[in-house]
Amino acid sequence: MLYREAGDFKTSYEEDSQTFPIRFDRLAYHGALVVAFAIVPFFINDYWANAVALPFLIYAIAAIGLNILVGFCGQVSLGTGGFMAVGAYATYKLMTAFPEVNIFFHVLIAGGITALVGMLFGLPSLRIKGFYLAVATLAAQFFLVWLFNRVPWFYNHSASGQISAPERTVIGVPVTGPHTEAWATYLFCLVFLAGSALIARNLTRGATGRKWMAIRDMDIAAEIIGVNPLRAKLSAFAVSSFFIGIAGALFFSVYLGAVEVGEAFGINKSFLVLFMVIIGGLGRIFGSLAGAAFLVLLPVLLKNTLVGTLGWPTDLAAHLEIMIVGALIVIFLVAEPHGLAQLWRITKEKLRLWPFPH
Amino acid sequence: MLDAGKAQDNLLEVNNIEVIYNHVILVLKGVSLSVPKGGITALLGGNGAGKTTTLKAISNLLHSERGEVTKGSVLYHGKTVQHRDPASLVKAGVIQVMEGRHCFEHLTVEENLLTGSYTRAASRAEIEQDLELVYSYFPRLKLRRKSQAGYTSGGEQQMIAIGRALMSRPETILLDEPSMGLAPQLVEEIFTIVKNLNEEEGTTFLLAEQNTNVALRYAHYGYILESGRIVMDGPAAELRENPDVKEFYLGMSDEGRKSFRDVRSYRRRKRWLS
Amino acid sequence: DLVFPDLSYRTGPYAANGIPFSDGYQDYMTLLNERDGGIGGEMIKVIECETGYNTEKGVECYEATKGEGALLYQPLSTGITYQLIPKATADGIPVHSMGYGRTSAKNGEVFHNIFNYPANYWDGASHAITQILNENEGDIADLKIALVYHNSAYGKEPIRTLEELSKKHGYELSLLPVDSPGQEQKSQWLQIRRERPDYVIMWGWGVMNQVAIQEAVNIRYPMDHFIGIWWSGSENDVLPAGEAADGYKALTFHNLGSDYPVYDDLKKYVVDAGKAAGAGDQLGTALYSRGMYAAMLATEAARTAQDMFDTKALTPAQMRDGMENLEMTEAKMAALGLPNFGPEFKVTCSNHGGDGLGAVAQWDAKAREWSLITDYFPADEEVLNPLITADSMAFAEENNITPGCM
Amino acid sequence: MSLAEQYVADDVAETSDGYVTADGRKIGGVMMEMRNITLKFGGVVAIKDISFDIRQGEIRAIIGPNGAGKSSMLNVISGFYHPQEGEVWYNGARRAPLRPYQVARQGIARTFQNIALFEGMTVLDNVMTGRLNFMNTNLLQQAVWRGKAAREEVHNREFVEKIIDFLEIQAIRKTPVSRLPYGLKKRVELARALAAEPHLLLLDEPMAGMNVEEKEDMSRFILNANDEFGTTIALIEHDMGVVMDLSDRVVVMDYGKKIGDGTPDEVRNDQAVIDAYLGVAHD
Amino acid sequence: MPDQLLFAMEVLLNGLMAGVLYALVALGFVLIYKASGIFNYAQGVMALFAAMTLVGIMEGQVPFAHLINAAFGTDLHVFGWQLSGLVGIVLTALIMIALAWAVNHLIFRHLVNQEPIILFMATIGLAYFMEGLGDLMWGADIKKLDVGLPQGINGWIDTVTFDAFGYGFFIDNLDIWATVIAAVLVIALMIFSQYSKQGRALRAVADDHQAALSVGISLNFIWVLVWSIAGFVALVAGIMWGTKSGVQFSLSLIALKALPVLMLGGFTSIPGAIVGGLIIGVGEKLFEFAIGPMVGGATENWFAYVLALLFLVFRPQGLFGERLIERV
Ligand SMILES: Nc1ncnc2c1ncn2[C@@H]1O[C@H](COP(=O)(O)OP(=O)(O)OP(=O)(O)O)[C@@H](O)[C@H]1O
Ligand SMILES: Nc1ncnc2c1ncn2[C@@H]1O[C@H](COP(=O)(O)OP(=O)(O)OP(=O)(O)O)[C@@H](O)[C@H]1O
Ligand SMILES: [Mg+2]
Ligand SMILES: [Mg+2]
Repeated sequence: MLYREAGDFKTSYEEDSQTFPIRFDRLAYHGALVVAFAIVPFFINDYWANAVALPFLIYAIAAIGLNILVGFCGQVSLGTGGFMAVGAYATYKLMTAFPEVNIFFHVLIAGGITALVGMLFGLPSLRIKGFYLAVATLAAQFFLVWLFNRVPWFYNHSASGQISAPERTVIGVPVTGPHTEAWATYLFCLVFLAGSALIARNLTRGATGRKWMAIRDMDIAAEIIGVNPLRAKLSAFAVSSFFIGIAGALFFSVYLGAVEVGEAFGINKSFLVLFMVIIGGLGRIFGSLAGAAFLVLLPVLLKNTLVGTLGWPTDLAAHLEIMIVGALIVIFLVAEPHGLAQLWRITKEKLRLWPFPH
Repeated sequence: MLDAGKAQDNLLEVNNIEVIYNHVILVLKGVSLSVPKGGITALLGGNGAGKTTTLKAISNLLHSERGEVTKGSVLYHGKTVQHRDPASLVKAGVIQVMEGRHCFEHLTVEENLLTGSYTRAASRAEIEQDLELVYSYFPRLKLRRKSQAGYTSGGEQQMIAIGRALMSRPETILLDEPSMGLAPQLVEEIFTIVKNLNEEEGTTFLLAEQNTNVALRYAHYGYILESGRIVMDGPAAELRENPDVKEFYLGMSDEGRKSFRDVRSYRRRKRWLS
Repeated sequence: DLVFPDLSYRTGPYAANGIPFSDGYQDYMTLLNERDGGIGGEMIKVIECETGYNTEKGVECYEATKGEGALLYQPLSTGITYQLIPKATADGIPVHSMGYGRTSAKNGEVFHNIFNYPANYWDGASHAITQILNENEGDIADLKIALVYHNSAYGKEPIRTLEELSKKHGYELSLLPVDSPGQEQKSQWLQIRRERPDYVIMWGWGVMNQVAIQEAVNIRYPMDHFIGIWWSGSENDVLPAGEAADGYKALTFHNLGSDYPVYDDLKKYVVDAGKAAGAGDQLGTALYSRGMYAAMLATEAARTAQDMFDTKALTPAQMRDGMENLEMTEAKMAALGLPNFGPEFKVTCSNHGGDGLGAVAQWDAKAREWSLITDYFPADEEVLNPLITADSMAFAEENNITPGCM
Repeated sequence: MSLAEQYVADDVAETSDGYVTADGRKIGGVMMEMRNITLKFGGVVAIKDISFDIRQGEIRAIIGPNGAGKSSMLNVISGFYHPQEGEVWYNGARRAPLRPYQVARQGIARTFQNIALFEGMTVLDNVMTGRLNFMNTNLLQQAVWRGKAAREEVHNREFVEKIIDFLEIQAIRKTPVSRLPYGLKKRVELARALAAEPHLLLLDEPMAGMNVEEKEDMSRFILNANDEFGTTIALIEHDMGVVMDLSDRVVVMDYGKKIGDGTPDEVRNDQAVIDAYLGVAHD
Repeated sequence: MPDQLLFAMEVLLNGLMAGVLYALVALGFVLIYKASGIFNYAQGVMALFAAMTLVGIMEGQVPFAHLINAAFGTDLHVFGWQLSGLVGIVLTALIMIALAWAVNHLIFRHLVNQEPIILFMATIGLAYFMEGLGDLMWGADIKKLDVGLPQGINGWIDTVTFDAFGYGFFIDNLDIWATVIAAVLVIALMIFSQYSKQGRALRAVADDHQAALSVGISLNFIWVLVWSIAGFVALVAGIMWGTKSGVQFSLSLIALKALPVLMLGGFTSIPGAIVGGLIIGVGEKLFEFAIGPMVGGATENWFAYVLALLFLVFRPQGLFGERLIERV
């Protein structure tokens, strides 16, 4: 028995509904937290921070957000890029308008603003369902991008329409702008990820989460047993957009430092985050992390192997890379349609039975 | 367990199969049964005993539920069928009526019935004729023939599912809970249809049924399944007389039928195996 | 080794443009290695990194290569350039955004590490107007000029300049944005057909160029009144329209064609030796030449730095100084096998953008080649300089930079 | 005051008239009354001018052949269908056309003919959804979790555990419902409905697909719910044994029309009912 | 102003033609959705792949030349033949059928009965794969596609309208051809899906994979069939768009143009694709013509979506789509 669950008995309901009911998991989780917060910052360098860690952390936040909408509430959205843009432009405006306020709050407020915009675009979800809704959210995507590109107020009338993040500090340490240290940006994003994951987990294990899931699984039945579909769907849009807005804010201010809306928050971003959510596992917070890790790490890994180790021409490698990513997506889905998180779960179930089959 | 003497005219044979869902959930733990040609065989058992799973294992619909037959074999006409896809099995004459209705929601009632004749190379007139036959069994369907199946009542959908299977003129029908949700007189009618088809056209039936009472009245032979194992089998008439069957499946005690109001005392049920 | 990363894109929507540029860039460096044994005896190492024109991959490439001792970045993408401006500045590595990127980076007092010589977008806009002025004996007050542009930061660059110039010269400017990628331009071209502007200027990239030229042909717009920026002036853009594209004009800041001694060497030492970066079929195309020119400027800057510091191996800081003190003369270029290839210019601390000289090339569809129809002429500095100062100072203020030479 | 308590208070006033059943239970006044309901779908008339009432504390059965309009009637009661004509009276007041979730908040819970469980959730979560109307911490409190939200969760969980014990589904608490066999799903659905502490419980063929023993279990649960929680129950069922044994009064529908209404004994001997539905007289 | 009116009419006509081109792409989506409930994200990439293959075959390019040369140090490029458009189209169609077969056997056969979003995801994986494959096979450069379709202003219409109104309308010959071809395709497909027994089977499969299997409909057969047809439709779309703008990566993005069309017409309706296409084409062109200048132009990308969105609010299943069945 590698993996023990037997012998873990709960004596209270509180204990029973905790996030990691199994002791082994709980230890692993705490271990991961310690490593992430207390060990990684000492070893992280620019390359790991900018090429891997930051994109992973930020995409994970966005994926958690989208997962709430798609995975928990069943409303497929392709407007993620647009909502991230809202977060980015909101922080930009806030950063330049209120330079004295701590960037931490700017990011949070940007999330709040995105939540409002998200709710607005969530209104049609009351009538429109399934893929129709997915395509309809593209309207948000294209419209928002167009808007930020078109209205000079959003980019403070700069000549090219790009926005770039000025330097801001948190307790004296710069987290945006050119003079940041890898560990500082990493920790800043990590805090947001940890917070997002915790909030998402809390929301989804309680009444709100059940409302969302009820709507997802069968919206009519949910309404008949007493779920107000309007409120449930809009709250999902709001919470989801809140996280996505935060991700957009960090993406712009901490990670890239300068963005052009069409390029950074285009439709590809919407798809990318959706892939993360599905590959990771719909309706699993852990899945969002796994999905983000998978889609951020895999290309880097492939590139480094194909070009760095095997010395292939970069274009061949790039073509192969995208083929391999595509093929892996398919292979994973065929192996386990419910994503990496489910794959992990089944592995655990098997481990639990090990060495006896069944 | 099996009556060896009958083995040669068995149309369908299930040998000691084991079924696992999702690679981890073991549901059937070695089920064997045989269905003689031209017979009506009943598969009985409580909720979750594995009746549906057994039928799906035979018709190869398990794949689409991420289930797998890991052991044993299923023979139809003496040939294994595990590697054939469900469609080719239908062509070979085995059709399953799925539990829980499964109509094509967006198709009209009539279109639903017509899909049943998909595999047949029959003429238009023949199909027309069969359609009329089904309508004569279920006049209710004729009334609703142009409405979308998704909007018909539960019982109507059940009729559609059965009618659809009849439209393919199969050699063997696997019926999963045909009586579910049907009005009492219709239940009798359905079983009468089963009996007629069996007697007049020689259609073979394997039916999973909760309504043990009716099932045992019409079936020739019965198997009782519990927790993924066959716990008892025998000619239907014998099963009907078995005291355990009587008590647990027919709801009869020595004093005759009990009232549902009288069973309120808590009582642990005896199981053959658990 | 002297390390020159090449952030190329051979995949994605702009691959067709990225491939020849990167080939030219790398082949020239290979040539120096093969023929001369590097620069001043120090071998060149090119690290190619695929960005797919994607900013995030650009960042990844930057981070992956900067540790290898990268001396200079040439990202060939305005988006990635914007990304790298603060990062590279902080890391002290120079960026050369040749004919693209942030125009006001010309002000080296604010953008210490960014160079955009020999010409920038605003120069280009001014060149186009000057060309039109020249074609109309200096009077364009009654003309209608339309700008068809890629609806992105890149495409919007010339607008302010063109507006300023319209105030000065009195022409009427109409703006026709085309959304990325630019496959559908019916509306824009129907409008052009209706309003018959006297000139159309184009600021496109990728598929947009081909479609625009095709649509111009379709509505029978006079091709010699259609002027593209240098990024809209490659063979890729005109070839699909065939014969009918004849007469299309594009700006350029270097000469075109393969009629230079250096091409013989490239053939001999690189392509025929099987050392070409690509398939070796791009020699002499406009973008290949531009890539090669970029490599030439980079290596000459490195040479300048070697001379300045009297060392063979260079640090990024030394490279930066080399860039800032680069002087291109005709003699130098002739010696490199590129006589008459580019304008003469000199970089200074306060001017990272060269002299902003440009020329106009015209497409000859029969001969399938570009040829310069003008000499190099300057941009309207009178109009541009205030704009550049304003934009760079705004940046300086936002980022707490005190302008000045290092 | 919880919703349930509120409604109990309202109801008490109504129990002026009523009757006493054969086994001595006291049935109260009219709780729900359908007056001249007509429901059409395009050309199909699913319900034609039907009136009947349901009294406080009784078990009221609705029977009829397939497609008679029984489920549609339940849908009208739970606000999912809105009849073209007729009125619904509840607790002595005429009910305006409400959205289904508003109806649910008035204390009406139900199960469905084609099981409508939330397949992606565990049994426990499914049953907990029944308690949603008792959980009213806001989003922020839930995001923080510690404190009010956690207390509320535990509090409701205790109630749900009682229901789980009551229906004997402890063993499958953490199983995703998609893995359950048909019969157990029906039981979970009942648990979900009971968790809402309804006043009026609507059951649409709760015993379809069960064998006799399971039907006995189910009967026991229904009777106990009626007894212990005082829940009024409207029940659709095709098993005449069950209907006759459990119900206090029976409405019979055929082709959308009401063809009979009365005690089980009256109904089973009614020739119209025998012709339309029962086929043969049931003992 | 009669001038404005004339312009508006010209814009309208061109909008109609553009709409037909969108509809061509949308048609491929509809077919696959109709037959399996799969929202095929790869449709755009399929068009690109088909067009690339067509050019490659016509010009006699060696597939995977770059890879082979890199691996073995060879210098292969072309076989040295030039094929006519027709032969090329036939060969490419065969390749698309092979692709359909592979897609079914390697992917969708294993995903029967899964939720739509998972199937959708699989098509995204497929899109990635094919994008890489196409580039690897034929190279990422821009290719000129010429199967002999005429292009450019239609002189006849120009003269006729000029004589009538004093203003010659611009109609592109290529668009006229596209319209004719699209009309033929749509009629053929409508007949196929409405009047053949396969048509009914398609819809059955989309409703319930398992039940379809249980009545003996072979999902393999149906899916290979529709993916083949969708592949062919993609080829047609690829030819049209490729002729217009050269065959290159951006061709795969035309899928985005088709989505609002799909929404408006309904995911399951073949005539819907055409009608939706026309409405979107006309709508976005007229909007750009009338309102665009006031808001700064480039509205086409979002306008189509917003139009479709507003429309859906009133009719959630699109114009001709199948109604969502809402029952308990
Ligand atoms: N798709 C599935 N995934 C996992 N487990 C399943 C799946 N389908 C069925 N099972 C399990 O298999 C067992 C047998 O189920 P099955 O549906 O065959 O029972 P049954 O005898 O038909 O019951 P019922 O009379 O309720 O229909 C059950 O315990 C069920 O939990
Ligand atoms: N939403 C709807 N649209 C169209 N017709 C409907 C709709 N709902 C129900 N019907 C029709 O109304 C009639 C009554 O349906 P209902 O579901 O109420 O029957 P039922 O009495 O519950 O039958 P069963 O015992 O078979 O479940 C049926 O003929 C059905 O087809
Ligand atoms: Mg079953
Ligand atoms: Mg019903």
